[in-house]
Amino acid sequence: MVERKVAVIGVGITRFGEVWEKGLRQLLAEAELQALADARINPEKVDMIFTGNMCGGEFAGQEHLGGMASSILNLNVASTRVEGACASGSLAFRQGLMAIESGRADMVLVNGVEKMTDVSTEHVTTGLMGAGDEEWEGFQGFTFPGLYALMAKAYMNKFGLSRKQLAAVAVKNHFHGARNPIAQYRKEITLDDVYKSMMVAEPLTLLDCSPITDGAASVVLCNAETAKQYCEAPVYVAGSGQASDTLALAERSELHHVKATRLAKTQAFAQAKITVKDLDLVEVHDCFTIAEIMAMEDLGLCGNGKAGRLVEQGQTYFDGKTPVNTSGGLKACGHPVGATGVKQVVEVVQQLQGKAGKRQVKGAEIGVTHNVGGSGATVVVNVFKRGLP
Amino acid sequence: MVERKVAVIGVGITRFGEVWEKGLRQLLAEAELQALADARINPEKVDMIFTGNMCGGEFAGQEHLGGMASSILNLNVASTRVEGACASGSLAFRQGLMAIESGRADMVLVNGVEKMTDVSTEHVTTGLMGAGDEEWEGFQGFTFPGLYALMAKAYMNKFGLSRKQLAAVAVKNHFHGARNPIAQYRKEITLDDVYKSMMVAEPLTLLDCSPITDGAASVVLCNAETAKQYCEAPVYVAGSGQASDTLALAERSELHHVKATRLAKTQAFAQAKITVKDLDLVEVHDCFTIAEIMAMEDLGLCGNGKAGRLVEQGQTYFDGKTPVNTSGGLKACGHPVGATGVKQVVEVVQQLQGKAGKRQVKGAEIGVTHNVGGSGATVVVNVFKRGLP
Amino acid sequence: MFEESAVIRWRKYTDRYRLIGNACKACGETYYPAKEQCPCGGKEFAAQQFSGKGRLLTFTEVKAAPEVFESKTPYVIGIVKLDEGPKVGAQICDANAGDLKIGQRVEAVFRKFYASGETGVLHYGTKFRPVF
Amino acid sequence: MFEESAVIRWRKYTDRYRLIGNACKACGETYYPAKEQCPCGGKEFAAQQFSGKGRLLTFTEVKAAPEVFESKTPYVIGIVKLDEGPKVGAQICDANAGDLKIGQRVEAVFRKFYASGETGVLHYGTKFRPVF
Ligand SMILES: [Zn+2]
Ligand SMILES: [Zn+2]
Repeated sequence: MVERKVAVIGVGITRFGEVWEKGLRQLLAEAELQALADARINPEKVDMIFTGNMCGGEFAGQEHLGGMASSILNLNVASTRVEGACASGSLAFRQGLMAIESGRADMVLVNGVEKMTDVSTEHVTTGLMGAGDEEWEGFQGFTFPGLYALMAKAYMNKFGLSRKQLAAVAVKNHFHGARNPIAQYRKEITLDDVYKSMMVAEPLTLLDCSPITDGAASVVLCNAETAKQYCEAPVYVAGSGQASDTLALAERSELHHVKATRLAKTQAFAQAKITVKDLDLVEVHDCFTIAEIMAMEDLGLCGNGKAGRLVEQGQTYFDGKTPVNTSGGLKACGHPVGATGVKQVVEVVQQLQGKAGKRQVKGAEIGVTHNVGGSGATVVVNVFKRGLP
Repeated sequence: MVERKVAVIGVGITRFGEVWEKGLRQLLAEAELQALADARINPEKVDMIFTGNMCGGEFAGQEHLGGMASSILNLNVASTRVEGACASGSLAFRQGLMAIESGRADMVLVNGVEKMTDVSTEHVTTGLMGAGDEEWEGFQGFTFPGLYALMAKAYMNKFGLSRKQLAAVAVKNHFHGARNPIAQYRKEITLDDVYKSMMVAEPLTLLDCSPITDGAASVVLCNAETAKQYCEAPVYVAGSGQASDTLALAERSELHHVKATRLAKTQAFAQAKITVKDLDLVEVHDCFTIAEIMAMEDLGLCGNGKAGRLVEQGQTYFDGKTPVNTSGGLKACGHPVGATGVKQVVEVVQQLQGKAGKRQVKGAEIGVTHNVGGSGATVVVNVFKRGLP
Repeated sequence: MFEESAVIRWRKYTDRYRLIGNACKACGETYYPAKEQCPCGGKEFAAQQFSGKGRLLTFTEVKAAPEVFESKTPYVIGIVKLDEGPKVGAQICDANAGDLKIGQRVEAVFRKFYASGETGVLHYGTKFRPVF
Repeated sequence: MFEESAVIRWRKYTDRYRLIGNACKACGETYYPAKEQCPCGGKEFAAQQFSGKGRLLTFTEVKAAPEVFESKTPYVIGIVKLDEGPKVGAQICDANAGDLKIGQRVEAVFRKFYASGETGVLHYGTKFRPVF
């Protein structure tokens, strides 16, 4: 049983996109300093730092980001890099949470960062395959669009899913991205744009896929007892769950759903004492459009095979019944892999604080983040509440 | 303040060396299954897994080891990879500790693993430079032997240190390695062997350097309240500390000592309520002979500039006044970078349980591990006790 | 994709080229790739040769590939359920994506994968082809 | 060593090739490389040009190097304390290790580092040479 409660008291985020003028360190510094400024604390208040990053070694020759994250702030505190592919940011968040719950820290800085545009697209594809099973997927020439296309085909074979329903996910997320000042793509698109974009791995076209992105995000976590000293509207961590599965998609029991999402969700919702009906918004891991469809069902937002219709009906827009990915998601906001999980927290916190501008979900009280590593080998689900849980 | 206590109830370790017949997964599986067997528990008892690894991506195309570590055991529990260069194993250990202290887990499996001999020596040198500052060290052609040679020269300039004193560290560690069945080098060497071995970076010769090694180690951590149910002689975690510093050596305040060691030690010793006089043995991070000299002083085993004499007098042998690196250290036992921190815990636990065979420190009650990432940007110090702390 | 060295290929030879996995001595369940610990609790295994016959569960055509496979695009990948039970991911060869159907029969064949950039060494492995 | 792309070199041009760091507007402390946050709490900085003159704090000769520097071995590396305050790591050129002494004066020079394996592009940067 966890006894200590944790709150988010500050957030920071860089512009997402091709940020040519900044390297890994500069992105990280920008997000860190913004988050501390938002929390109105000096660096010296920070007891520990956790940083999520996947490919620093592969894309920048830089592992060991712990030392980088602390020295930007002239600190000598415990500073640790955590990796779980595209779920790295959420894993860093979980470690921050446990550090406070353990009693070892009262104030923790959590970062996510990825610098992807310094290397070629093929180099990125190669590096990201480190998230799958090298021996049984990478060696076979599998790619991540390929893996999600395999899941999409299995899903379609089982439940049916129209091209329009899949494309509607992308259209909705670009609509949200157009209303998020830090998003990589701030331009609405049409169903036709998705249909006509280049085929990547059937049925997924380029506009079904999240892009290659530079970016960083940070949040300041605080022992909930003292949160009000720093922040008028702290957002509380009501529940957190994490689960895993085999690296290789082929070894899993089902190909058309992500079991680890179901397990992580169950943990997080139980801790938060909520059901899916209590949710006002969710940020889900839409690395590909099909991933958002599966996530909606695995989180219980609708029954199996029903997500496509919900999206098609427009219910997942920010002003719909079940807002999904108001940030624009990985699809339109961009997907700097190590930063994505922390960006999801930033979005939910801003929504619960009423600071989400043109994409604000009215009166949002409870929000959820859902972050997936690889094709489903790691999943983290967190529940956030405006009031003390 | 930390309230829950943690104990080690099982350990597992592979042979260290050139383990051609096993890949990353097979090494990890061997250590994991051994540790569970030693703790006499089934995999289903494990609530969470943490795995330390530095270069899975660089040396095996495999990041995201969380999913690998759990699926070996057919588990879907939270499973996370942690990285902090050569301190990765100790960082995984720290996360395991905090997971139990937080109340989120009662039983945690901690792994460290590195597979290094599948790639060329130059490739290893390149990959390991990810532990330093890419921009200000890697790009300049710095290497890790080079960085430690710079520290050695700075140390010698300040305090004086004879070639014999430095070489005596290697001779002593090989003496211990010859008595450790899993060590990479189980052969004693002479001072002359060190003097005559190839110069790598003056004053460090090949026998001043730790080798390239494959290996994995695992430990099972348990809520101390229930430890006795599983293990007759649990070893308790009495204290733990972690500190960081700049990635680049040049940016630190001192070149001849490691500040982060001093900070991490202070935290760990304070939590354990011990002083240096209470220690029966220490496993320190001797990636190079000079590192052991600096570690002894930074941990307070002797005054500044005095470690060389202590070593030369033979006081750091397993039967001396201040046993250091009874496992053979990184030098002779080998240094699979992500596994080293966990191996240190395995050695201390075996010593405190009286299972260290021909290198047993008589009546050992309190032992310390000291693990360094890079040239000192991350340091973890842990204190272990035979009785409940 | 990560380029494998000679020692890696040597180590993986049996599993990868000869379709040998293992079977739990306690419960009889078969695994490919081989497992170290069976969910039933069993830790003892016997080597298990797979026939290479199976059914295609899902497939797609990859148009944008990692560095070493770039010259081979497009190519088809899929997941095959072997008749003995395990599922395995592999390239599907000797067919266009348009000719394939989910559920159809396939069989394993030994094929060239790619030539290593630096050394020109050829990498081989198992692919599956349709049985019409 | 990790091989840098053109965009990385472009981004690092000012710091690396022209010895420009920064100085805290609040306390005046100078930094190389540039800092984003001063220990004094200051967050505003002005660009600071360093003279490139300094003293050698420590040095060694590297005999075994990462891939891209392999053909250059042996070479000397060291840490230099710039006259303006900051310490910086760099190669020491135009001298053998045997001729160098800790504490001696050095100055910055602009030099070729290595040619990139794939593209042949030349990488440049700052080294230091002894002033006797
Ligand atoms: Zn079985
Ligand atoms: Zn200042």
